[in-house]
Parts: sequence; C-alpha cells; structure tokens
Amino acid sequence: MLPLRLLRSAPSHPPTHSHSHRIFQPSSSLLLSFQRTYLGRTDKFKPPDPNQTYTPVVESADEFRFVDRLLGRDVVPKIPEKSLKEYPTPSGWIPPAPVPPQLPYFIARTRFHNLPVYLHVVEHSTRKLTQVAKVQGDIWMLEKELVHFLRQHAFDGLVASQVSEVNRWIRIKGNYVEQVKEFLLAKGF
Amino acid sequence: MAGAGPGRSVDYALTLLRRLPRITLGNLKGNKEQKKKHNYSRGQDGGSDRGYPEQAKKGSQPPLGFAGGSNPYYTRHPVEWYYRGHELRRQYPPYSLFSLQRNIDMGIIDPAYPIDLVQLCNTKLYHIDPLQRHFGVNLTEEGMHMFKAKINLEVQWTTESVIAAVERNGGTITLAYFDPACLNAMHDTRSFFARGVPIPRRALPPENCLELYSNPKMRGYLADPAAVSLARVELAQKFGYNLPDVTKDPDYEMLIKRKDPRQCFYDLEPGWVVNLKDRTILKPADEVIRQYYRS
Amino acid sequence: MAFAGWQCASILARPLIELRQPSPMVQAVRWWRERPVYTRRMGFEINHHIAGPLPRLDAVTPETKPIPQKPYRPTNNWSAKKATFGQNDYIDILGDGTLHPRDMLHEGPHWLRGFKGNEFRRLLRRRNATFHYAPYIHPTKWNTVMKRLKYLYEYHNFKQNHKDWRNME
Amino acid sequence: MIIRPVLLKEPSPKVMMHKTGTLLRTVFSRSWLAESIRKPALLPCAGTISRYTASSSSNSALITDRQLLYPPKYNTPREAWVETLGTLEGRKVGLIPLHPDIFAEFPRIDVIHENVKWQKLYQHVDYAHQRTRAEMPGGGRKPWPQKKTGRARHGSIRSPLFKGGGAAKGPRGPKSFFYMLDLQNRAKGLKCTLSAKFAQDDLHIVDSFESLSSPESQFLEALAAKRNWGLSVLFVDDTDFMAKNIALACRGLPSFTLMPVYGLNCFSMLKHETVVLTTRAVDKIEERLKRVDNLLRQNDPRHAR
Repeated sequence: MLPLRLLRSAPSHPPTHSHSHRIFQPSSSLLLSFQRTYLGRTDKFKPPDPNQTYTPVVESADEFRFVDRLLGRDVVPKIPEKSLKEYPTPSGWIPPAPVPPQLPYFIARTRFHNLPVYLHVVEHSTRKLTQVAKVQGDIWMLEKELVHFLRQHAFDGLVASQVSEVNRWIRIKGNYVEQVKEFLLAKGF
Repeated sequence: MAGAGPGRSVDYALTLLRRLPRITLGNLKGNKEQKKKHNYSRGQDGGSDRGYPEQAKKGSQPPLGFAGGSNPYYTRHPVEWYYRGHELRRQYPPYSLFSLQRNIDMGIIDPAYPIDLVQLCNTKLYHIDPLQRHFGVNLTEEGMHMFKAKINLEVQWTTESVIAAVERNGGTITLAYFDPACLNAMHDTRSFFARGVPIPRRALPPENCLELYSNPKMRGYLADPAAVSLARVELAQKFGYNLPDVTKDPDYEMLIKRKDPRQCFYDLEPGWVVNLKDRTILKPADEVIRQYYRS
Repeated sequence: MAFAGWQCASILARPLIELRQPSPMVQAVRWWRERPVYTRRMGFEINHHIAGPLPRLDAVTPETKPIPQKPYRPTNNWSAKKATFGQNDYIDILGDGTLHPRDMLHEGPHWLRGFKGNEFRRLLRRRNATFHYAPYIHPTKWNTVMKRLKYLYEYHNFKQNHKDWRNME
Repeated sequence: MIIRPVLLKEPSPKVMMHKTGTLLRTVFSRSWLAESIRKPALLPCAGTISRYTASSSSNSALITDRQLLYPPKYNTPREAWVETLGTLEGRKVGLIPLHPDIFAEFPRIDVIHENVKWQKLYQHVDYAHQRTRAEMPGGGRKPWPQKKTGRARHGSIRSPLFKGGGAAKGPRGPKSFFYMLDLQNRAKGLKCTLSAKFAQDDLHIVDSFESLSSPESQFLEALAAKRNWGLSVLFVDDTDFMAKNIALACRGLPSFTLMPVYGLNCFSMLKHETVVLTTRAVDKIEERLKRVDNLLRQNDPRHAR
C-alpha cells in the first residue's frame, strides 16, 4: 500500500493534499522571500513527520475500468457498422461505396469521413469559390466531368474552374457545394 | 504505378527527382518570399512623403483606436447596459443536437453509456475553458427534428424543446450544475488525473440558479424524481408525442443512471486519487477525510 | 467551355518529350576575332607592381616578418553535436506522445524558452520571471533592465508625431 | 573578355523552381525517357496474420508481404527491396510494400525547406549584445563647455558619436528565434523528405541491424562503399537500444549516425547521403505518421502559442 500524502485538517474546509514538504508561501515582502531562498536557512525546512501527516489509503485496481472510459481517445474511431448499413444516417451522412469506383480519379474522404468539398468566401463575400480537395489520379478528367455536370446549374452555362495539380484541388467559381457533393456521391466517393 | 501518365503528377515528380542531383542541405531552396511593396525613403528627416499613399505616410496617422477631441469617448454617448456584468455571469458554450447526432453516427460518442460533459469534451470537437467562466454545455435545438438517438444525457443548460426531442426517443436528460473545480477536472480528464490530486467534491449550485437545478420541468438534478416523472408526461402531452416507457426498456439501468449531487464522474467517488501509471485507484481510509467527502 | 483564363498551365501534364528540347542552361559558345592590340600611352612607364600578388620574400628577417595568421583549422562537420543536429525535433509526431519539442528547449535563459518577441516584450518577460531574485543578486543588471524598460515604454507609447492629429475631432 | 568554350561531357542537371516554388523542372542534354523506372509487380496479398509473411518454400525466409495498417484505397503501395547487412554485397531478402502517402508523397521542396528552416531557428538564441549610452559607466558630465572652446558641442562622452561610446540600435540580446511550425506541416515535411530520399534511391531498407556480421568500422565502411551508400549514412531503428555490432562499428565513423525513430527528422535525413531503415522502423514511421493524419484534434491548443 502506498502512503498517500494527505494532511490532516478540519472537515469544514477541504484538506490540502499531495505535498509532504512545506511550500514557500508567497510573501508580501520580496526581501523576506529572498532571504528564505538564498541565505541558507534551509535547515528549518525539514520534511514533516510522516506519521503525523500521511493518512492510510486503500489501493484498488477494479475501478480503473471506469477511468479508461473517461480518458477518451486521440484518433478518429472506426465508423459503426450500423451507420454503414443504414444510410443516410439520422444526421444525413452517406458512406462511400464499399468498393472504390473504377475511375481514373479518386476522392478520399476527410478524417471525419466527410466529402472534402468546401466553400471559400473571400474578398468581403463578393467571391465564392467551391473547392474539391484530396483529388487523386487524373485531376483533369475530374475537372472536365465536374464542369460538364455543373453547367446545367450555372447561369448561362458558364462554369469557371481552376486546377492545382500539385496541391490536388479543383476550385470552381460560385457556390456549388451541394451540387458537387451530389455529383461525387453519385460517383460512389 | 511508376511512370508518368496523364494526371499522375506525383509519379511524374518522383520520376523526375530520380534523375536529379541528391537533395541536400546545400541545394535546398524555398519559395521566393514576397517583396515589400514600399521601400521607405532614406535621407535627412527620413526623406519625403511624396509618392506614398495617404495611409503610408509616416507618423502622420493617429494610432489605432485614437479618438480626438476634448470630450472623452466614454462620456460622448449615452450608456446602454445590455451586457452589464457579463464578465461575472456564467457562460455556457453551445453544442447542437445535430452535432451530437452526427458524432453518435460516426462512433465518436458511444450512446451505450451515459453522456455527460466529459464525453463531449473527449470528442475534442467541443471545448470549454473554466478559466473563462464557462460553466458547461448549452445544448441547442438545431437538428432536433432529425434527432433519433436514445441516450442518457446530462447537460448544464438547455430548453424545453431539446428535452422533448431527447425524451421522445426514449432517452432521459438531466440538467446538472458543476462548480469550476469540477469543470477543471472534467474538461481535460487526462491532464487532471496525471496531476495526482483527489477528485473534487461537487459543490451545490449557487443561489441564483438553485431554482433552475431543482426544477422538475427543466429536469434539474436536485428535483424530486416523482415530480420529474410527472413532468415528463406533461411535456409529452404538450408537444404531442407518445412517451416511451423507460421502465420496460432493455437499457433501463443505463438510462436511469445518475450522479450523486456531490459526484463529478460516473462511478468514481470524490476523494479518490487516480494513479495513471500503475492503473490503480487510491481511496482514502482516514475517517476524517471520508467524512469530508461524504455526500 | 470552361473559362480558359482560369486554368493553370500544367507543366507536369505535358508529355515528356517536351523536356528533351535543348537546354537553355547550356551556354552557346560564340567565336569572334580578337581585336588587335594597339599601343597606348606611349612613353609612360609603369613603376609599380601590376602582375598579381606581391612576390614572396625568400628569407624571413625581423624586418620582413609576415603578418601573423591563425593556423587553418577546418571545422568538423561531423562532430557528435553536428551529426545529430535536429534529433528529437519531431518527437511529438514520432515519439510516444508524451513529449513535445517545446518541452525540450535547453538553449538560452529560462524566460526566453518557447518565447519570441521584441526587446520590450523580452524585458517584460525577464522582469516577471526574475523579480523575486534578480534585484538581490544582480542589482546593477536589474536597474539596467528597469531603466531600459522605462525607456522602451516611453518610446513605444509616447514618441509619436502628434502635431498632425492632435486637434483631430 | 573572352568566353572560353567549356566542353562538358554531361551537363550537370539543375533543380529549378517554378514561380510558385512547387513545380519542378529539369534541364538535360540527353534523353532520360528511355530509362523508366522498372519496379516489380505487386505480389498478391494472401491472408496474413502477422504483418510480415515469409514464404517457407525456400530454405532462407524471404519477406514477401507486409500488411499496411492503413491500406490505401486508391493508390498502389510502393515497393522496396529488403537487404541484409551480412556481407559486403548483401543480398535481397525480401520485397515489401510501402505506404504511398508516406513514401510517395509529392516531393514539395518548399515544405522540406520550411521544415529545415524551422529546425535551425526554433531553438536558436542570439546572444549578441551591445550597451547603449545609458548603460555605459560615466558620461554624465559635459565633456567641455558648450561655447568658446572651438570644439564641436557635446553633452556626453558616451554618445554614439564618440569612440568608446554606447551603441545606437545595437543588438540587444539574448534574442530568441523560437516559433513552432504547425503539426501538419511538420508531418508533411517528414513525408516529403522520405519520399524524396526514396525516389532518389537514397533510402534503403534492411531486415535488422543485428544482421551486421562484424563490429569492425572498416567492414561497415567497405559495405557502404560497395553499395554506393555514399560517405554518410543514417541508420534508423525503432528502439534506442542498438545492436552491438553496428554500435561498435559506427563508433569509429563520425558520419555514420545511429538514430531511433523518435529522433528522425528532416535535417538529419538531408545531412546524411543515405538513410537506412529497418523494417521495424518502417512500421513505426508509418504508424506514427498515419496517426497524425487521423488525430481528432490536430491543432492542440496546449501547444499553440
């Protein structure tokens, strides 16, 4: 059994724990604290008598399973089977196709399993850009198909697009987030 | 996969790199940094301001926030105390039912166990900061129509509609108060347990919210359980849904699990010290200490 | 048709064959006839040494003592410190998750570790970190710090060109 | 001026940066198209229990397959030979797949540069310090009267105009250059450096360091020379308890460095000509770097400042 460092105190206020030695109290006088620290009065700071201050504890490992549940996790967990089978889920999430589509391009999901389609609002909300990120494979073919698909939703059938081959994204002028998501879901991404 | 085809820029670049000299510290080069637009002129008195836009004139502009005149700003306009004392009031950062449902769908929150502030903060998608007088979560109504999860929920602030949305699916909800010492332990459990200090004893709510937390209509944790049962039926009649019978639910034990008014973690008692290294729990055996932590 | 002006020209998407064209880096060598050497400055004789470095003296005498130079000592680029420079800079990613490079800083005074700021902010931090001992064990240095702090505070806050906006309403 | 003709047998290629700094262009005098990379086809993935499978048909175990913890959905894994350190020439003891997100990332030279710059700067402290006129001793007295001396007017011998005076706008050290590059950028820097090293054949994988047969430095040096590993080699294992032979051999070779996985960094990988990883180190690197991609909270507020 480990000695728990607990100080005896009256039950009216919470007891102070966790330190066996006396701590330097913040002093109003700087000079005093300096003298305590530097002028060699360390002999007065002996650790208190353990018999007086340590209280008995009971050590148990059974309840630690409750602690594990409280600690949480660092990494995004796997998707539950239920969400993969019954979709769209109540919150409207749709999983990707179980087998990746046989296409020369591919769009990976984000780490929270969403489609990497974002809306960028720039220049005091006068420009809106739809961005498709995490494109793998033939980005030019995807851009071509995407622009062709979006033409039906665009005014005058004009869709302006921009491709960054290195950073693997496509940007489209205008807010087409919902349409792009619909396009990608239909493809099975 | 090797070899460069159309659209395979990664393979192309790597293939290219294969024939290039070895990348070393000596030939490494970054992007060109953007040049400064104006080179400030030099000379006597710092040169002239000619050729510069008005904003770029050196020293001729007042500092940010400067308001001239002899009448001080704080006496120039009448005062309207909309937010008087906001720095002293309790803050409840919001969290929506939609986010809750999405996190349950994605497996980030497990509905098989009671959900409280600890579980919400453990998603790392919701944060509170007790030092900024955050006193817990305000569960908002966004997404209440599609909310389908059956859960045992404990929040610090919410509305009647949210309570109805949770209870309609057979779940239960409690409104519970936690003092800053408990919130400090709950919002980041790992660093709290690593400190090796005892789990704090939950304080009772202050006077100005005692009424709320003992109100059965708001499912206060200090309310009479019988009154809460009655209020559940009343709310179902008010919103017009059939209240599922919790007592016949297979998860009955989980759904009715509640914390003691002096407890801040489920299944862990105040006064216990968690030893993360040895994976044990140290319980005080001293009668004086036990007396203090007794509910 | 997409708006053509938006499309990036993709160097990477071009066929490989394009890169086989002659390199602009290879210097084209041009030949021309050298100009004839004309006699210039007829009658002027150069009396000083123009042919490169001064000639070395054969014997070292006290009068012709060479300029003292430090012996050439090449730096050891593979000393233990240099060979392992940068080790553990990614320990938060590649380690077990308990350590962060911020926690392992060892260079500089303790009030500067994990901190960057201008002189005023550095001094403020130094004052706040050392006020409980510096006045007693480094009194002169402490006075200098406080004096400099006062000077910088006034410099940043009150050294302004007031004359243009003093009467601004 | 006479430009003399310089005849190069093979013009040295140069790395050129596009304006955006991300596109690589090269300049060559001869075609390199013909020499395409020849990589062996990926062997079929049998149902495996451990992460490595050894085919039992041959008498010496051949590592043929390796399970990726996070199998890529679209990209095909890269493949690398597994060597052994037993003899000078060595022999191939296996062929393992490597994760394309880590060993075939787009080699962003600018990201690598950012990382190296950060590594050099973040714990650098400049101690250069000069005293101002206020901090110099003396100088309170007016050196000579204002008028009638014929000399220039001065108020203090510690003025910056004076020899032996204080410095105006001198360095005011100690000055810290600390900043943190964000987590994603640092993880990406590691991926880009590993990919670049692998693409340039400067990254080799060995079964383990215990296979080194001799503790002699000369043997290891000859081994590196025989395999064209260059003058400096970085050996990376998953633990910091290294095998005895390699520890003894590297002790006499200053440019042969041993490093655990948690010490791996962009600077060291670029400083050394060759990086040698054990298969266990590859496992650990992949696991840790994919973990960063899947962290619930990538920007930890405790570390942001």
